[in-house]
Amino acid sequence: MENEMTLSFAAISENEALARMTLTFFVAALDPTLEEISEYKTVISEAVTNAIIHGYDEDRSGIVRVHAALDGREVTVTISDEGGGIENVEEAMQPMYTSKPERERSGMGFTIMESFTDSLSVDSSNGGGTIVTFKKKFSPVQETCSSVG
Amino acid sequence: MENEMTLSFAAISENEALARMTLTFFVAALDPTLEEISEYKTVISEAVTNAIIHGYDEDRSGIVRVHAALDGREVTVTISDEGGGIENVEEAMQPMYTSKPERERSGMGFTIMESFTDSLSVDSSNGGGTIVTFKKKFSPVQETCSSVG
Amino acid sequence: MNQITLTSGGIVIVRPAGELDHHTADSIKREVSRLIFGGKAAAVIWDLGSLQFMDSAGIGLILGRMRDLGAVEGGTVILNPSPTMKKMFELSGLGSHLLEGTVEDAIKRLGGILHGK
Amino acid sequence: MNQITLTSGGIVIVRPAGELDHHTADSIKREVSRLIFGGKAAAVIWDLGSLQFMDSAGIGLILGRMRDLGAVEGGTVILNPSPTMKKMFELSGLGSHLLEGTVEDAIKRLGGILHGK
Ligand SMILES: Nc1ncnc2c1ncn2[C@@H]1O[C@H](COP(=O)(O)OP(=O)(O)O)[C@@H](O)[C@H]1O
Ligand SMILES: Nc1ncnc2c1ncn2[C@@H]1O[C@H](COP(=O)(O)OP(=O)(O)O)[C@@H](O)[C@H]1O
Repeated sequence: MENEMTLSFAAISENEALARMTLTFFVAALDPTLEEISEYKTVISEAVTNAIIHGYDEDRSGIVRVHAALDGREVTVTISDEGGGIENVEEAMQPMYTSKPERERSGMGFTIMESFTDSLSVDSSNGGGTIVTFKKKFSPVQETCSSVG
Repeated sequence: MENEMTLSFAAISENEALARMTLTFFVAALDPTLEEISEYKTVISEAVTNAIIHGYDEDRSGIVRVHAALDGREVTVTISDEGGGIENVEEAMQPMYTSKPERERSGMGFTIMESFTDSLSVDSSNGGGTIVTFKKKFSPVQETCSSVG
Repeated sequence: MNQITLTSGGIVIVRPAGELDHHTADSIKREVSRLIFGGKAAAVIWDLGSLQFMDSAGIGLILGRMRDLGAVEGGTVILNPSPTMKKMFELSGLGSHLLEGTVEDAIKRLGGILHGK
Repeated sequence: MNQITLTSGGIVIVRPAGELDHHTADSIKREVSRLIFGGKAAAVIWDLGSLQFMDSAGIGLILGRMRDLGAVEGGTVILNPSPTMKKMFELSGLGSHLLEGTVEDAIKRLGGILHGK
């Protein structure tokens, strides 16, 4: 199966659910397991939320862009913003590191994203926006009516 | 309420449902009536299907783009493609006119779109792609617990 | 899932489910046409009561099967469409085929037509 | 809808519903913090059995309330998270607060902790 889509939207927190739902529907034809889909959804949510609150400081004129491409049972997703960017990507990716503890961010976003994807890359520079790309492969569909002994 | 989004996707018929669902979710916060939402969904479906089958002749390398903007309780939606375009827009908009009777098209798409929107405009030229823009205003939310008597 | 059944009286009852669009209309078309051209069916009841969404692909589908039925004028009943679908059928000149009621009501109406010819 | 109740024993039981993200965490935060700072609550049970989705905003929410509880070490139980949520809690060092069981089981566990202090 091959397919491709892009969703872009204003940087407001209401749109986090829009992004999760659209990107989930996009892979639904692959019939992923419940756990695969919920991990995938979580990764989208983390990256989109980061773009909104860290990238744009919730300035609603900012635009978040999510691109997804299906190739067989693998999806490649890119979440990008043209916001403030990250000065030190290595530090930002440490578990528990957050620049917004006052907003009750846990600093676990990147750690969770890494754990729920097959690969993750972060491209960012101070003032130059941020591009997060991940790949996730969904397991082959199980036969539901296989004849048993 | 102000919000804005764009969805673009490969011109394959599987994505008709993706477009309907995403654009429906986008206006859900306005709490439209069942009938308003189903009319709105129908218009999106007509325009997106036209872009896929008439604009691109189902060539999956074509990209369909849907932009939506909310202003108060009015949504403005633009569906565009860079496909073959329409030679005679006036003729195309006649009820029952279709250039693909062999695909069981009824020729009722534009008539339905006009009937279900507050305004509709079609901008197209032979070979230059097609842009359909419509506006739809959702009625004010009804009080559900108004005291009677 | 879509349900398509053929009564002993030669009536196809189609109960589409979910969303009926250009993408999903094709499989229904194939099945119903097969029954009509196999000489088994002289009328179609479209029971839309559990259909969640339909666009003009549904109109094309029904008009196409009316053409397949050919001579049998009136051999089509459209049962329990939503208000939005109803508007679309009326715009398309199919208002006289609409019926609110049960499948039995629809069969009764068709009975008159089929036997009267 | 989210349900937040306070038992006579000073335990807040939070049953978030739907999707818990950065957008929806705030109202739960305000309500639970109010109960803790009002001196009414010494422990929180997060009953996640009917939560459909949670991202790291849920981790931040729970860690924040653990800070609010302050001295009361251990006054937090996370009940019946989905497998995906469980992985997230374990990554975040909250594994020892997880419990599969009923609200009564959670109250029993907290009873030992609250009375033992
Ligand atoms: N899109 C982004 N734009 C700017 N900074 C970001 C972005 N994404 C992440 N960051 C930075 O990386 C840090 C760590 O991110 P993350 O691990 O998701 O934790 P959290 O979001 O809880 O702070 C953030 O606190 C922020 O400083
Ligand atoms: N996006 C488009 N690109 C090219 N041609 C189009 C497009 N949309 C509509 N048309 C033309 O207008 C005609 C009428 O459209 P419509 O009323 O929706 O009916 P139908 O889709 O059933 O043919 C189509 O048959 C086609 O020739």
